[in-house]
Amino acid sequence: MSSDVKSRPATPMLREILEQPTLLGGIRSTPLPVRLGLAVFALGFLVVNVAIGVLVVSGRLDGHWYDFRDLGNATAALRSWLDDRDLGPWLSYWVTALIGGVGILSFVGGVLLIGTWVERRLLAKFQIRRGPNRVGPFGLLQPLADALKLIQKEVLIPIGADRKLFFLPPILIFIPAMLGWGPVPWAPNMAYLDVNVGLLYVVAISSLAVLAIFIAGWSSNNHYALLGAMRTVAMMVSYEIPVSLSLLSVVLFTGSLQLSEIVAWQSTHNTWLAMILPFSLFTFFFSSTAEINRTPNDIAEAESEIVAGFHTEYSGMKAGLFLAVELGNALLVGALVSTFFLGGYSLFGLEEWIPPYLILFAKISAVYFLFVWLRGTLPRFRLDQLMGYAWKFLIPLSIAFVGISAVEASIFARVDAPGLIVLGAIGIVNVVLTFVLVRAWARVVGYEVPRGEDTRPTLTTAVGGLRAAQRLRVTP
Amino acid sequence: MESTGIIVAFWVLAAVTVAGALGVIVSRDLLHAIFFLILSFLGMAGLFITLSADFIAVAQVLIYAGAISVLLVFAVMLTPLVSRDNGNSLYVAPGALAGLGLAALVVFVAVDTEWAQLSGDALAARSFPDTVATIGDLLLGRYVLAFEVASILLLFALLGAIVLVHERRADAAAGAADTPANREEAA
Amino acid sequence: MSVELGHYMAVSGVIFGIGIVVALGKRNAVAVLMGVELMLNAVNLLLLAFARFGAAFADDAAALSGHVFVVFVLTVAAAEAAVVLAMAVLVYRRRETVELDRINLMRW
Amino acid sequence: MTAANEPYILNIGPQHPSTHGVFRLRVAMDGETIVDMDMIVGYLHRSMEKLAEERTYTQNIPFTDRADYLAAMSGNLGLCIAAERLTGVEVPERAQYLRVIFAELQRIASHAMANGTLVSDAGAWQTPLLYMFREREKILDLFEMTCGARLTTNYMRIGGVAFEPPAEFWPALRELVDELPDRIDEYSQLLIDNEIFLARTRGIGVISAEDAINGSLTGPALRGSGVPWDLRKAEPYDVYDRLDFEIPVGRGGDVYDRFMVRFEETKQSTRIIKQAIEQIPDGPHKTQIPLALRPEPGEVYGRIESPRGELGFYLVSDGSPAPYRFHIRAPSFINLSLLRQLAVGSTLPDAVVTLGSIDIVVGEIDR
Amino acid sequence: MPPGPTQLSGHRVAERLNAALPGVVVTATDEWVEVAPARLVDALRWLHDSSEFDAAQLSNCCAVDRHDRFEMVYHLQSLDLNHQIAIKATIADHEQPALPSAYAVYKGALLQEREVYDLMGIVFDGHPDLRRIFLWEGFPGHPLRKDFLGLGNLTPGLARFPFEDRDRPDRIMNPAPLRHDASARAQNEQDVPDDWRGAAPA
Repeated sequence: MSSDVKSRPATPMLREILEQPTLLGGIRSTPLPVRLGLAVFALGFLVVNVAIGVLVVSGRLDGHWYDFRDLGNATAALRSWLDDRDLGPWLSYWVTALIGGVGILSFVGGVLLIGTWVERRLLAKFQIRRGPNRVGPFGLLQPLADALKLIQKEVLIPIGADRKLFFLPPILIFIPAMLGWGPVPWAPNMAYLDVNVGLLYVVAISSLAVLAIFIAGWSSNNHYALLGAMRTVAMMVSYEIPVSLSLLSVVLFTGSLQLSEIVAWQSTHNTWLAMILPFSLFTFFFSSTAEINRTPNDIAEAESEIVAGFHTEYSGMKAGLFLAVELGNALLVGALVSTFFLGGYSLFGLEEWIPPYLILFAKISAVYFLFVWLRGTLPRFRLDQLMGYAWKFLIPLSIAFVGISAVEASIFARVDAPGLIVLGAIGIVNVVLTFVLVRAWARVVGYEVPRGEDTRPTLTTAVGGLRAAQRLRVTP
Repeated sequence: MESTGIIVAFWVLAAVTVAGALGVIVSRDLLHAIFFLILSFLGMAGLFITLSADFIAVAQVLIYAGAISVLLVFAVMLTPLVSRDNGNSLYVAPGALAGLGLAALVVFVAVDTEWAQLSGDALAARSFPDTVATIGDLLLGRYVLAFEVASILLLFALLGAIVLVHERRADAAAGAADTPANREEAA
Repeated sequence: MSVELGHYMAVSGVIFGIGIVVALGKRNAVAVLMGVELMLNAVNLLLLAFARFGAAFADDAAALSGHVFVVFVLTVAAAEAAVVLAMAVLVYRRRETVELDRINLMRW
Repeated sequence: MTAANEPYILNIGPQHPSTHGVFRLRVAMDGETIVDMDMIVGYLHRSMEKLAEERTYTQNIPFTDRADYLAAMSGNLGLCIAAERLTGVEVPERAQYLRVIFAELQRIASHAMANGTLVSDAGAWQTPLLYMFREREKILDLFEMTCGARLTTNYMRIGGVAFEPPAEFWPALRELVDELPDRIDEYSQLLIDNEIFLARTRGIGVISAEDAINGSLTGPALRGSGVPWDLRKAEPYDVYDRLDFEIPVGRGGDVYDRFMVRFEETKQSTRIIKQAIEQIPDGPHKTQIPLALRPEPGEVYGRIESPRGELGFYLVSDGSPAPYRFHIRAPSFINLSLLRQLAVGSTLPDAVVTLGSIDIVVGEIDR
Repeated sequence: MPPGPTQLSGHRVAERLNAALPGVVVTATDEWVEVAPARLVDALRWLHDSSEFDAAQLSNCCAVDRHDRFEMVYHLQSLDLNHQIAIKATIADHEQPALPSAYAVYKGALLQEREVYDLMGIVFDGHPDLRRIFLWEGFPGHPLRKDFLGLGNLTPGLARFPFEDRDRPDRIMNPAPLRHDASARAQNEQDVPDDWRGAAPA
């Protein structure tokens, strides 16, 4: 309170950031024994990692079942071992299917728990609050406590609800959210469901969530829920088109619908499709926020308008499942954005050294952070604005970019120059084209960016009524 | 098609498909009927997968379960509550007769005929390498004319749907049908 | 025991029959459309089954022609659904009903 | 989404995130469009005007805290101004400055709350609201320092204020006033030029100047429509005539203009507080008045510019220690006069934002 | 009693009003003008339209129960000219009070008149939506009336502040006798239950 105002940084936010406790300050304030213990731990951590690094560099791991960089190897080894035992082909199928399924479920479940905590903590940081910090260390057990509370709650069924259908949606909505993880490749051999129509599969699976949402809204016998459901259905149906169109450009370049192929293409060409197809990335990301009800497109559960949208009437663990799926979908979109546009598990050769699934996880986390950031910052669109944006803006431009990338892909396939140069040129052209086309189309549609000066209020010292108002309007 | 897995899968999926289709007949509420129909579609997609038609199966899910069912739901929601029953018309008896007769006929013929078909190891060996690429080649090669006609058909369907439900501003008193819904129709 | 072409044909036939019952026996225009969709699905199943089990096909292109047909059927089904549902909405708006028994505009 | 002949009734409230209290809107909808609207209030009705008839003028001051519970200081001030006019009690100069300081602090706090909730209604997930809460929190700390209460302050008295602020109040106030303009600029970066926010608020809920005047709108709702009307200038009470400040006036009368008027007013309030800190003289903070005020029989209509508009107190005295008639002209109640006209024909999200921009406080509506 | 700083003298308003609409003014004091209730809307419309008074806004309107009659008080204000006018209308019928609605001139009367109807029971003819607003339909009586709850002679009001001491004039602001029924009041002064009795009808 008594500190000197003049000597501090200009904006209050900067001031607050600078006044945060730093790591160095934290170390200084810890007692010496603890500090020594931490140092020993850090040293040990370093030594172990160097040892692992040496192991990896020497190539002793390559291809063995204990190659921790690709858990797919281990499963393959298990399968061949089972096949050798001649127990019938179905056994190895079932065992690997179970391993994969359990792996995905446990991963998603664990990440959901952590993700809730991360989202709440991050939002709290954005909002100068503390966030959950009571249950467990740093409040880490808060999601578990929440889940326990939700499970204990009474099962409420609203009067007049369609009882048979009312129980279905929380389960139905969970299925696509889990199935969507199937084709995501975590490492070269580590994809549970590496079908050759993976991209189409993802789009198809995500379109199934509409029905669960609609059933939820319709069976609740609640007007808010029905309104939310209709909003969701309208949005999802319109935003599926830009999603498909933006992914079409990806397919045109990579020449495959298989997700592992798409990642492999990016890896072999040492590029990210995000650099080549910036508009497709934006379209996919934005449309995905609309499809999974994240800010700024969370109109389906706009709490200030329709309370909680389609899951207004759900309570207890059923509501918990809806919330979990909402979060899980954000993570899934993160995985898909990383796979399609950010090079998936590859990171310019680094995936040889670091386990690729960690790279993918880092990318998912980055996209997820972006989601949380948006949620902490932006207001919400209106339904008609969003629909108009999809139909008047995203779809025509996406079609234009599909054409553009078709031309570019065929040029890329025919030109006999180093791939990186051609792709770089294409990337530059596309960035420029994105800017130009977006501007031009905005002008065609008739959208003008509001200028700040027109929006400021006039300042006056004279009071008056209607006549003064007219005077002010004439000479602002 | 002799492994246990595929046999189980076939019978389960066939049961789901037929049960869904029967549900369409018996359910009282039109929306329940639509949900049964979706179940049937999904079972059908599963049957497609057992036939190694991965692309078609995914397209089935995308188009039928994802798009057409949503259209149906929209159409039902745009009409009022009173017309949401799934009642039978006068033609139900002749319809049932014709349907059952045809089904019985087809089942009888299908089971009783000796088809010139692959089976056993020959069938297992005869797998499609890359359905997507081949279908793409065929669509833009051998069947390009049909492809173009289909796209024109889609375009006209789009335009037709828009023209049909388009309201002139004067008619649209108090926004009798709001624009997003109309757009859905067009989609 | 194995699954053969006949099994798929039988399923297809049953679904087709149910589709006929729905299409003929339902009052609501939307329900009738659902019956038609069921019949189209049955046909798709048949086409794919023949594509899979057909012994006479020499090459992939010939075998996958069945798949291409299904693609066309899907296209037509989608177009049909869009137009028919638009018509249903329009008819409702004009005549306050979607029950086909009561829509007798073209009786004679 | 249903047919036009089927009314789709939506009950917004009494418990709803965007009604800011127990306030209920019964809305008939067609798809997303509102075709009819009915406002149902009274869940918080405590019949203050009746209760006040059995209490002395000073005893009635706590009621004004509980009427507009987001601007308790302004409520206190309004009643004191009216009662002083009725009884002819003089207010010491220092007390007048203190009143101005506290009323303006309350204005900042109230506007911060109003704008924060408005942006929340527009869909920002509470971030702006919590940022605004930070400023409000500091102001409430100042209140607590001075009178021990944060929300229902009961601070002003007929003939002055209840307590002299403590010594640590002044440096804290100075720091707050120094920092506030910076903070307001920072929020403006986040909100004012945010394209989504502009798209959600520009051209929405437009009130023309004619309608605003005829519909008895006052405060930011009136000024947002372009009418430069502020009782602090028009009918200066306390020491407002000695302070230099400006009235922000909106351009189009839409939600955004009301939002911006409030934003600008917080800046002007810091200006006023700065001047008041400079000018405040020493002296008593209160005139000693007897326990029982027996005003001459008569009536008075005293009014001030509260954060929500013209807060008037119509007092009728029959010579007894209690008012014969005690009427509160509640601005947020009367500002709702045009709500139906604004909401019908707009979409649900627009109506929610419009309601938020009118800035209701249910305690004041229901009294 | 000093009128508000910007309040116009009632006499001046009454003079002009009477010149334009003869017979509309009943009485006028320095503070207010009382108009004939039947012609209230005419008077308000004239004030609203006249360029001299330009009463563009209905700032406040409320009713006062005077035991045997109701007084309706309208505070009009001109924003351009920055002045205030107080208009009153007396409703003689205490059982079935009715008054023409000001909504035709001022839209701002919509909710205020509903409030008066709810709490005072005055029916406004021509009001578009006259329903109770704070209390539910069917609530017995109108609580702001002085005879609400029907306690006979007992009416609300605070005749004497409990700590008030007649012997110590410094604790009383204004020891002057009350306007209403001073003799009756003086008798009851020391009687504790009657402390809470309000003013009797004049």
